[in-house]
Amino acid sequence: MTTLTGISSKVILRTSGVSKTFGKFVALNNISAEFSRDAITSIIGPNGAGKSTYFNLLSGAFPPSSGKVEFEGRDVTNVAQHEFAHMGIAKSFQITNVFPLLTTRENVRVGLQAFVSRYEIWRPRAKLPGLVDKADELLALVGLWDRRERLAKELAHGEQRALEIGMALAANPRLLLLDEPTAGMSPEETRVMMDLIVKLARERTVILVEHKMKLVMGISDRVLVLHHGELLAEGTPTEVRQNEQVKRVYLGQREH
Amino acid sequence: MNELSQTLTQPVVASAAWFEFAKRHRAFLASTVVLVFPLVMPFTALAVNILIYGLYAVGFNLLFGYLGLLSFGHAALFGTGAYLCGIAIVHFAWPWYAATAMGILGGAVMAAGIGALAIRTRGIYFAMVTMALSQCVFYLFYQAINWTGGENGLRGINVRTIDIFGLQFDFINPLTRYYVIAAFVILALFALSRILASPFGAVIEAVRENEARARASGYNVTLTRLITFILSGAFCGLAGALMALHLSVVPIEILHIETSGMVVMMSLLGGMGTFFGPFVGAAVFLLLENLVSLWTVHWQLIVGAVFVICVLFFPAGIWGTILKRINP
Amino acid sequence: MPPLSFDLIALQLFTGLALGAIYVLFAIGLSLIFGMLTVVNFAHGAFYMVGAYVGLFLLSLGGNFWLCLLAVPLIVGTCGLIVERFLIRPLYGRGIDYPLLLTFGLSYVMVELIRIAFGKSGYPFDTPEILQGAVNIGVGYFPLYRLFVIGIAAAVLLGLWLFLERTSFGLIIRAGARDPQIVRVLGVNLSRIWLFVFGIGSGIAGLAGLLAAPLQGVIPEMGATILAEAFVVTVVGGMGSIGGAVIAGLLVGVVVSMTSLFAPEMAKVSIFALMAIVLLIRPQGFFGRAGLMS
Amino acid sequence: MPDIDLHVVSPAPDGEFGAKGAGEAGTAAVVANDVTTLIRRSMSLSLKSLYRQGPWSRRSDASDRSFRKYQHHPRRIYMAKQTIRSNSISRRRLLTTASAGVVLAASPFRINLLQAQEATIKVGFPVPLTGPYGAEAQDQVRAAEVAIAEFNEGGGLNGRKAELLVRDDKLNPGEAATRTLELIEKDKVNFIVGSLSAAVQLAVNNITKERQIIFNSISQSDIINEVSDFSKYTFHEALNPHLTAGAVGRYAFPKFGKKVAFLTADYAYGHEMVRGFQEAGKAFGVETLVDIRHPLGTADFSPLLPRIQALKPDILCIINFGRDQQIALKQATDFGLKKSMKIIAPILLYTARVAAGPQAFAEVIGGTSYYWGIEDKIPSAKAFNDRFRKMHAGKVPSDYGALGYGGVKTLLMGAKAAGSVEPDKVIVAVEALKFDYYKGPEYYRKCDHQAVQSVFIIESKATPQKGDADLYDVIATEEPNEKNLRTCEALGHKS
Repeated sequence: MTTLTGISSKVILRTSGVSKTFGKFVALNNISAEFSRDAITSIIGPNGAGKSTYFNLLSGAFPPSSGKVEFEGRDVTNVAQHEFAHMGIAKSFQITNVFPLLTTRENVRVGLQAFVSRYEIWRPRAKLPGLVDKADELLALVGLWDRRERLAKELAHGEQRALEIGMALAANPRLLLLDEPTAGMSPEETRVMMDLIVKLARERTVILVEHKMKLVMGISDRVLVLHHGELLAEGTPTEVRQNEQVKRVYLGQREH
Repeated sequence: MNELSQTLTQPVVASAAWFEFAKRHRAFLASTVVLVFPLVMPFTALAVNILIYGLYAVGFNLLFGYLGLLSFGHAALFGTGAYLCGIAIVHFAWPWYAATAMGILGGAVMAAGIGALAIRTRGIYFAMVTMALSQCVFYLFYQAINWTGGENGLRGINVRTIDIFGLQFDFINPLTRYYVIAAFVILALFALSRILASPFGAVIEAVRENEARARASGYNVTLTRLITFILSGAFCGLAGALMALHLSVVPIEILHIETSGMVVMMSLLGGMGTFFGPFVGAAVFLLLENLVSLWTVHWQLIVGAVFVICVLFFPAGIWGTILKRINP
Repeated sequence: MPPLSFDLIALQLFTGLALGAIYVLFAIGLSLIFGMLTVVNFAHGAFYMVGAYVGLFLLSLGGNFWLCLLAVPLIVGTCGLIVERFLIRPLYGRGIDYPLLLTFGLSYVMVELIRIAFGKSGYPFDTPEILQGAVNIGVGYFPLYRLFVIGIAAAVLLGLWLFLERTSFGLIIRAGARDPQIVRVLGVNLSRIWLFVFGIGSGIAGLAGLLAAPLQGVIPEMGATILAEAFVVTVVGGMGSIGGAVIAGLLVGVVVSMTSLFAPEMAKVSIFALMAIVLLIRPQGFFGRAGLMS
Repeated sequence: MPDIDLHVVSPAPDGEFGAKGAGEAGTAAVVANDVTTLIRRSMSLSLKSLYRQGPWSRRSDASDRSFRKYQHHPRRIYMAKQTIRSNSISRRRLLTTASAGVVLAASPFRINLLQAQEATIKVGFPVPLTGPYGAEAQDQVRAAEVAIAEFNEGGGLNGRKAELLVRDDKLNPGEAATRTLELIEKDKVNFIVGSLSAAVQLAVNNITKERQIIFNSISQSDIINEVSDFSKYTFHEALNPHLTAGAVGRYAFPKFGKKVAFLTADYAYGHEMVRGFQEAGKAFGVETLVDIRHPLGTADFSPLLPRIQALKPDILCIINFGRDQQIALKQATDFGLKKSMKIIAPILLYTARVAAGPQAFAEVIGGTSYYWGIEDKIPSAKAFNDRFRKMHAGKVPSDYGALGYGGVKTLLMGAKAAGSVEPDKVIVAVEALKFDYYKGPEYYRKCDHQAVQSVFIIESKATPQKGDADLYDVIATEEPNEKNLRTCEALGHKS
């Protein structure tokens, strides 16, 4: 249960000593971190740093090998993935993940429906009140309203990423987890996406995994740097930028 | 230019409108087809078989076509429905309607059992596990000779007359038998139509389309699969019960692996994931088998070849291909 | 119950191994094809049956059994090549269900073609003269031919192992089974490898059919039973794992044999019960990779 | 349409439309049924013409003596056309019925009219043409054709000829049930003869007894005699397991020893056979060492054989059928079991022995209902064999084939004796028959309609001398005797 102290607490998400191993390979080693409410926190690091593994632990795709994940004071370490949406955590995937053969609107509508009706088999879904309107509202927010009748697979790449965020928003989440939301986007698309993320962060907490460091420095409140499965540095963008270790392993590498 | 494009699009629009109309009233159209169907079939018992196997394939299609899970053990659900209906009549002298309900329940419960064990596995493994479990079910019923008649099959499911709201129908009369069974099939189709249009129907689609996304959206994928499997079991159970009433016997072959394979063939032949595809598939399969077997004992060659051609060139199935033509 | 002596159980164990040897030969092709092509080959039983009939045909032409041991795998393997090239290849990339369904239909066609060519009822298949009779293996008398089957299976396995371990072609196959993408990235022409693997798999199935023929006679339906059982073997061993197929094949043989001793009427269901249990405890089988099918 | 009480209409065995119950109350219903039939006919004519008694329907007229011609393709098509033409009669009749439907339906004249047009006596013949017993089934068809031809040459039933409608039951009771429904509901057959498995015959029987059509089963089962499945419309021309196993046991136990091991297929047929052996064995003090039950369709018996070897029985009784039997005998031979014990089987099949070769079957003793070699001693068998050879290119009939002859022959002769195809009359006539058509004297016991007949004990030859068909030696004959059957009381009949 979410406790009152949990909700009012400044920390929305906390990992305590989480590790993840795949066979003999240690993907993440003993990471403890706290994420503040109503802020944008970015997790960065070079390829193979363990960003995606960490993201998957945060979003409940799989449990850690050891350690604990807490959301609003509640231990969510072993909570099933589908419960996350109902707790108020939504995510977008690194690789585009939509329902390809459904219309754009239906994609979002299905996302909304999860909080209204999941197992009713008799009532026509068209009679669920307000879902279509709400879906259109969200589509307008992410800039896809005029594409609402299209099949999701027909959308451009950037549009699909936007649709994914729209679907994540359908959960009306207090915490939004985004895994490389601008991967594969053109500079123009990237800019639009970044504006959207900033807009969304006004009303909720956003945790962002990003490969391109420059991109997030401007918008993030805090930055976590991972390297070889370890937490290398943590702090405000300025602090991180000045961190010697970060410069060496991350920025140095990028300048290759 | 404008005119040209208009004349070009006109028929498409028209057929699309017709298609929309047909889609909206598919339950009604289906009923009409079902009504005249026995009149164009070579013999009524075959028409009844097509209806029943069609319903069986519809149940299977709910899982395979709509949810995307390939089961090779659906005979267990079909057979359980048939046996429980038969046992209720033969050993407990239940009225036919109660026995039919028992068949539906039996199919659903068996699906819950098999599903609870198999649903954790995926893809090919799911096909294999369902096959293995249905083999276990086969031996279970095979060994329970006192209840099922074992190898000899269950006999004596003799329903002479059927009472519906005070009206008496002679169930021995082939046409009456057809229409009574058709009524059940139509009801089942209506129910399926409702399920597909329901919120849960949307969840089924979502899970088929993208499991990970559905999970992230807050849907319990495992539970969705299990419920769909149970619903599929209920449809197959009804089909089984109707088969028991129709033939008045339940042969052990109903639980055989071939009965599982047959429904896969029917669904694919007709078009998986389409509403009427399974019926088209069942009709084509059984008609082909019956027609060809009148002329040659090597009917399996023809049926197998048609199936191979279908897989190679018409993966959408007969009905699926027709739908694509009408509504590209 | 009969008196349970050590000898009886030992003999039973040996019988199980001989039974398992056929399973192993059959399942190894199935597993190879699945691991490499992700094709669940429902026509594998048909290739097995064709192997027996080709042997029968060659014998009727005046060939001898030893010649058949060489010729049958080659002929059946060639059939396999043709099937892969013209029927299965168009289906790659269409999802795992389609090759499965195609081979399912194909098995109908192959069985029926054999029925047309050779008739519906079966034929006897005599054990080669010098392999007839039984020998004392210390715990009792055991048919010589069954020992021979165990020997051939071991030889085939050894040959296959050497091929996979010691040749560059084998290396590619092993790598491909582990991760097709890497092999493709390395610029290897995978479609040729796939063709070849399918040929090898079907060839070994044909050999298994030939070896089974003197044990069981030859009928068109002979592939259907073993197919279902071999699926159990591959699933228990882990789809795509060759070592798994070997161990699971022998295990299934022994389980059937032992069930036959204590509760013969349960012999068939024991196979499927074994599979259900293994999968519930370890869904990927003994040596399967977890999440292979995800 | 109000007040159409459909349940009045039930297909009567005679004539196309329900003569039964077509009284005043049922008139409207009868008309409705006629009209529906008319619509059906006109709409499905093209499909039906394909179906209409395809090549499997073989009418055996005296004028059509060369039966082999039917197997040629052009001939088949010709046959189909011919039958369609004969159906145009019924189409014309339908038009008449439609135009004057009400008048006709209301008058008793209608029934007479229909009866006057009665065509042939139709015998439905569902047998498993496809599947593992296709060879036996085809032989059954050949033998049945002999019976039909003889009947037609003998003038039929007051000039009414018989015809055989063969259907493939695929050895599947469900398919058999469907085909039986087709034969009854569409083809309006008068009798049904057939089946080649216990399960199939029980399924067919369940349908025929509901619809009061006479069914003569030509494959083995004990259950069909029992009161639960039996009805007066049920006849059983084949032997039953109790009788067969008993006869073999009575021959073998005194000769080879009292310690018996059974290797049995685990289904009703197997269990019934074991029971038959054990009942017969009581008189000889036979001891059952073990009864090993193997699943049906076992491909490898080797796991079972060491155990049997260890028990050292005098007799190993292998009770299974078809391919199971072939493999079991083959593997028992390979394991050297024949050296230390005598192998017996309740039934040795002609076709199975042909398929398995002489080696596996060598010196095995078993029973049979018919073996062509009895023609040396039994004149009726000689006559039947000769006729069969003449019609089928010198082939000899197999055991199950001969049953096809017997099954059809008895019903047709019963109809002839009754002077009618009316089921109740035919039943009485067949019950009264004492006949010797092909294997010596026979009759049907009244209480369960089981054919009381002789059982031949045969031994498989290690090396055939007189050609391909020379498979067995007939070493004993158990004469027909009701005492060898289970009593009527034991079967649940009231005496």
